[in-house]
Amino acid sequence: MAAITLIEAVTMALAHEMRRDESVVVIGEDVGVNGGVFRATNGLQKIFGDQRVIDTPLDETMIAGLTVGLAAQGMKPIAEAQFDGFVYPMLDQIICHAARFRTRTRGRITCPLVLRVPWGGGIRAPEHHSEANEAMFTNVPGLRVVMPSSPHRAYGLLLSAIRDPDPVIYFEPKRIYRQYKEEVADDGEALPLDVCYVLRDGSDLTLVTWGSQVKECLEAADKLAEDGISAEVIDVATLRPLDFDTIRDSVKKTGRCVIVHEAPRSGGFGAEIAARLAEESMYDLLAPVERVTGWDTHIPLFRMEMNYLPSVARILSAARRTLARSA
Amino acid sequence: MAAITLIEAVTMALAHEMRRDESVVVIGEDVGVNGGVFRATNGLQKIFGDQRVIDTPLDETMIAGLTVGLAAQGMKPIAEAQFDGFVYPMLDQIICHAARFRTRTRGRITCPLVLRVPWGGGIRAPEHHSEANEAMFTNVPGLRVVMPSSPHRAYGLLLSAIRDPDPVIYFEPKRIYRQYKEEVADDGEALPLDVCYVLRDGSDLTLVTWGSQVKECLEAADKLAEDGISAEVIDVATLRPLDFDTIRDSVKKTGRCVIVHEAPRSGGFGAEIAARLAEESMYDLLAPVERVTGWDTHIPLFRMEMNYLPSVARILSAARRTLARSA
Amino acid sequence: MSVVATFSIEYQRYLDPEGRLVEDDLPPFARDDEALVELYRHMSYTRSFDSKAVALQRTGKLGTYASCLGHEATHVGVASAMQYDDVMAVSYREIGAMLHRGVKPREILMYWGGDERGSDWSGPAHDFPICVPISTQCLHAAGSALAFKLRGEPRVAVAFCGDGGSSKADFYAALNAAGAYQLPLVLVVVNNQWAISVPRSAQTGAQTLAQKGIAGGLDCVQVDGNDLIAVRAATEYAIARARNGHGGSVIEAVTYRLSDHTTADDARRYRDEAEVKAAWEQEPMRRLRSYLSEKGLWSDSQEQAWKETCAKRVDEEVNAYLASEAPPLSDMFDYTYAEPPLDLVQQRAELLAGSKR
Amino acid sequence: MSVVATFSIEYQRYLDPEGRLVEDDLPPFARDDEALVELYRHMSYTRSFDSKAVALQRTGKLGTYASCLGHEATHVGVASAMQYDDVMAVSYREIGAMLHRGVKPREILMYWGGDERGSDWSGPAHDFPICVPISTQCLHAAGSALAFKLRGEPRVAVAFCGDGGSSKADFYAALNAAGAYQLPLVLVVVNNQWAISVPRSAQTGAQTLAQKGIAGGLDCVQVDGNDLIAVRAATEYAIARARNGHGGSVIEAVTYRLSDHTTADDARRYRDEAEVKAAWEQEPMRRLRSYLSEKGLWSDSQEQAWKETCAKRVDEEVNAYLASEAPPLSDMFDYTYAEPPLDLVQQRAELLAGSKR
Ligand SMILES: Cc1ncc(C[n+]2csc(CCOP(=O)(O)OP(=O)(O)O)c2C)c(N)n1
Ligand SMILES: Cc1ncc(C[n+]2csc(CCOP(=O)(O)OP(=O)(O)O)c2C)c(N)n1
Ligand SMILES: [Mg+2]
Ligand SMILES: [Mg+2]
Repeated sequence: MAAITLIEAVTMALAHEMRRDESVVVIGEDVGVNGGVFRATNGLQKIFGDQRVIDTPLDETMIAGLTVGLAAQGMKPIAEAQFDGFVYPMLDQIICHAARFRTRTRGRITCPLVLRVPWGGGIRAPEHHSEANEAMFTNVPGLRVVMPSSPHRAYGLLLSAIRDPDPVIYFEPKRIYRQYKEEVADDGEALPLDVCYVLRDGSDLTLVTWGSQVKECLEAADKLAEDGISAEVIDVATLRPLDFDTIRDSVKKTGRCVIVHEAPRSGGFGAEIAARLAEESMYDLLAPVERVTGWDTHIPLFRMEMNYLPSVARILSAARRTLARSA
Repeated sequence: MAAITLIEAVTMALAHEMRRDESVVVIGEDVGVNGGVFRATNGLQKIFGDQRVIDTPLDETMIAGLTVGLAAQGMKPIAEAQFDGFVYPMLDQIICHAARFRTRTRGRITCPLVLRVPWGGGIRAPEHHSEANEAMFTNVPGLRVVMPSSPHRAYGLLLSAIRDPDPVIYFEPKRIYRQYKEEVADDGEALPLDVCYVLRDGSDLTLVTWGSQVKECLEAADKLAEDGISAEVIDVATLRPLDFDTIRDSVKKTGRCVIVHEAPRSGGFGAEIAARLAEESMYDLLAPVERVTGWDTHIPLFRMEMNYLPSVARILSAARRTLARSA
Repeated sequence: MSVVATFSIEYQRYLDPEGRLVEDDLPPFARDDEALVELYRHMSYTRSFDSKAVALQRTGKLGTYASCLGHEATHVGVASAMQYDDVMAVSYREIGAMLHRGVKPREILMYWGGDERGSDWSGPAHDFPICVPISTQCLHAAGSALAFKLRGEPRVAVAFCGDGGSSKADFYAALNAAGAYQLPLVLVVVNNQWAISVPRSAQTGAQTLAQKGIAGGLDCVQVDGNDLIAVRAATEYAIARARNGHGGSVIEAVTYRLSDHTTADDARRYRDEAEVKAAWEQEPMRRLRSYLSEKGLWSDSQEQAWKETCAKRVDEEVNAYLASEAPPLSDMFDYTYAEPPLDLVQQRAELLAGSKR
Repeated sequence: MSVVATFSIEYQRYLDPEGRLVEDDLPPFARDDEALVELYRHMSYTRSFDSKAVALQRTGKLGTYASCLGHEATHVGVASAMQYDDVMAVSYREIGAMLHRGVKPREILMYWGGDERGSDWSGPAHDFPICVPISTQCLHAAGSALAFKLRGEPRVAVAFCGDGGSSKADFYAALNAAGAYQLPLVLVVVNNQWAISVPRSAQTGAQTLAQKGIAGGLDCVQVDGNDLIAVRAATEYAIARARNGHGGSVIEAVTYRLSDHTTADDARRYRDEAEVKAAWEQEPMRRLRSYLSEKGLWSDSQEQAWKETCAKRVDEEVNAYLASEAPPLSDMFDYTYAEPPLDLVQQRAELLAGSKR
């Protein structure tokens, strides 16, 4: 068992499923010889050939539509959007068709595809390469929206996503693609979708987040612990459908919640979690909910991007504000 | 001053601005001779000619991109998406460009366009003609997202949208296009964007909604009044940027809030309002927030659609549930 | 300065509007008298059904419906050139093609009657359902064709789109994919001259819609879409070519939308009655009937009898449609995912409880 | 069966790789010696700047950068055929064209250095900024051309996209719009053989990229993109045609991406060194220099002196770039809308307060 990065875990999961199930194909721009611009599909074409790892012409509408067609005819396509910012031309096919074929045909035609989307900021990339646009998908019925935050979860959740009979949008937080290594066994053990992962138990405060902000939240929790404050950290992992039970249980215990995400605040997915708290946890809350998010602006070019992204400092001040409030 | 329907108010506002400002052009599928499939642009081509009222080839990507180009070069284009369900191919140009040119160029190039989108269900239309997809836009910085709910507001808000120096997504609730008439003066008086409209004062409960559900909420308020319950009804009108102050003030007074919208619940824009309440109104809330929304499924074909849409009955039971809860 | 590439677009027609043969090399299928009569019967059945569907809408028994009046030769010509295992991807108008593939009229009515169960049909399970977002089905067909190619299956995917649809991103993407991957894909552009109120001339500056295929290196042809023999022949050729690994084609079938766009449209707002009248002279039923009569393969009494048969069959189907019970409310939840997640289970319970109150 | 449309694609070249004239009918601009030398100087300046930018990235002083090595003839040829009032819409690679339009190197560096202020540039205020989402700029140019047409302005819009970009929905949409509305639009497809790792051959089944214009009824031509004279001549022709109301064109400029895709790419992963070496034989600087030298218009010492001038100018620009102060944090909020709405005002205050702590 080797220690691998998150992106290596993605590659490992792809290879595992391609071996296991020959209907699995990988499709996207530069996924072949080049192994993807991030190397997520590195080496796969060598092993599985160009009939399983398929470069496409440069058109995201085409990638999405071909993928829908492949899935509808019994293949298990895993499409790659090269970057978050290039996913928009795919939305029509994903929303109107991938997410709907099952209900439209009462199950006659289904669309078991995975769309992998390298996601988020913090890597000093050019414009359109740093978007946190998960909210484009979280209001769409029929989709699963998944985001791992560790090599282990990247592997296990991607296996599940591929095996899932419905379309899954699989966001990969590129800022932590290579941030650290972790031992991950290539044992084909899938991790459950549709559940939140409690990464750290705590009793004073709940930090709820996903993707690359998981690391900032864990760091913030460490800092809080130095002051004797015990923060629970929850990785949402599947945004749609949301496992609110885990969050509710945590807040029942802690009475305080800070939600952290990269996307702009207004209309971001953090709102859904805060909304559920307002609906179902009001009597448990000892202080108002806080959101620490990207500002309601576009993520700026990289000279300023770190001033845009949530940071440990901003999480800490929100946490302290929350802790200072009384019910 | 004639009594006119909501869609006639749209037409009147379009004509008014086209007379006032010759850079205003209308562009879309079937907007010309046919006057739009809903007749929103009825007669405009006759008055203003085919250089001001422009039919397009059938490609929404094209319509969006042309519109962005027109706006960037000093025109004031008003594009029509024929139906809500056909707006997805426009998202790329809207999100990547319309919403960003100002910030990208530090104000050198701007994009003052309006995208009119006939919106929502309840008219027994075919598939893809009944979507409530405002959440595709409400997490996008740089956009305004506006939805009128009466002939008077349709006229005044559309004038403002056209005059606004930034891109505006203008959703038109087609279910109430012709639901009733109202006297509207063609006086060029714009109504403010970025503010909520309080349509009915109340003290026991706040109903927050937008679009065609405004009517259901007002009816529910009438019903509640029969029982001596005083419901305040707020039409959000501009979803982004949100005027939360008006909602907060109302809830400060009433202590109870039911949010009503057609879109699926999870990740819908109602979540943002509930989230703001959880952040800023916790100490004012006497009962948990409730959302009455479309289910987390696609809106079904019309044989079942009325079971999908919120109804006066569902609003009433949420209101009563809320009223029965104690702080 | 040198010329590096040249292209030409052919126009194919066998029967003129009067039903006279204008080409000698009749394709084999058209030399099989019984088969040709059978195709005529299909066209006639399509028209029977179509006019009934319009009537149902007029009396409030159907939702908005898109008539296929005038498209019978194109629909039957294409569908009859396909094998069962091939995949068909339609827009909303290819009623004749769907019927030919075995979809039941009651199912088509259910769909337009606002009931998803209509798409869980008796036609081939692998065919795509009616597709409303214009031309998106072209990419489903391209993806299907890619699946066939990857699996080495000798199958072909056929997609229809309109003249309007030939402007759409997804159409170009499909033809580009077909060329890039050498896919067994046939794109049939049903040029019926109108996209709602937008005439063909406003849709593009291209002289023909067939030539759009040149952009992807495909085989391109324009056919008289009112001539069953031409449509079927061109489709047979394109399908054989595709099945044999020689790649994709664009077939432009030139026809005319004799009806309003849908029952929600009034075409008199934007087009001349004279144009429609002229188009009736070109319509596909009459010319094939003349040809068959001339050859002694079809008589007035056969026509009469067949029309009655059609009417009876259609009536049976309509009755079955009208008798269909509303689907259970739970259907709304139960096909969103393979297994409804917790939230949907709760919402389903909420709706069912509310509806019982 | 009759032929209803025919098309052909011409290939244009004046200078062969050795700088020998292969056509006699030299266009007027190329007979103006001083002007031709000036164009060469522009190309040379472009290359100077480009190599410096790559070096800056290598030393961590610039973000990812997309080199235009080998594209100088195409960039300068197109840009120099434009008038100031025309509108240019670039992708990210047309550095040579931007410089020719008056954008300062320091501004280009600012952009790639992660600073939006680089796009508030000294070039024409109406030109479009660098555009990352592939080919979306083609539609901005088409929309601009539509604005010119509606306002009756004698202006032309010119968009660049790549061979990869010619597969994109927006490219087809732009050419379709150009044909449908007869727009003053010139689409320049810079076919540099690669779209990151995807070779031209995998991008489409079309023999030429120029022929894609046939899908929209446009004028189409393929030119040697390494031949300044051919590019400029073809662009002049297309622009004049557009300006005179005769509609749009597609120009495929065949060249080669001599660099990696960007500084974040390593092209050795996917392409042969031999291919790159062969492409160097075709590159645009050498052939124009040979031609000018041969005609006695350019000498080694002039070359030397000009290179030094370029280096000095570029250094000044680099210094100005490196000396630029960070933009105020409030900039992030102040250009989102014309007036920041309340929420943004609050968030701006929050950030500014936090950054002071
Ligand atoms: C993406 C999209 N945009 C708009 C529409 C609305 N619409 C339905 S049919 C139609 C015209 C289609 O014309 P054409 O492609 O020629 O097909 P026809 O109806 O003539 O068969 C339009 C604009 C749609 N269904 N999908
Ligand atoms: C919509 C979109 N998808 C993907 C990308 C990522 N990407 C950047 S450049 C590039 C290849 C472009 O190739 P080509 O059009 O030939 O232009 P070149 O880089 O060769 O100049 C890709 C895939 C992008 N910028 N935009
Ligand atoms: Mg048509
Ligand atoms: Mg290229």
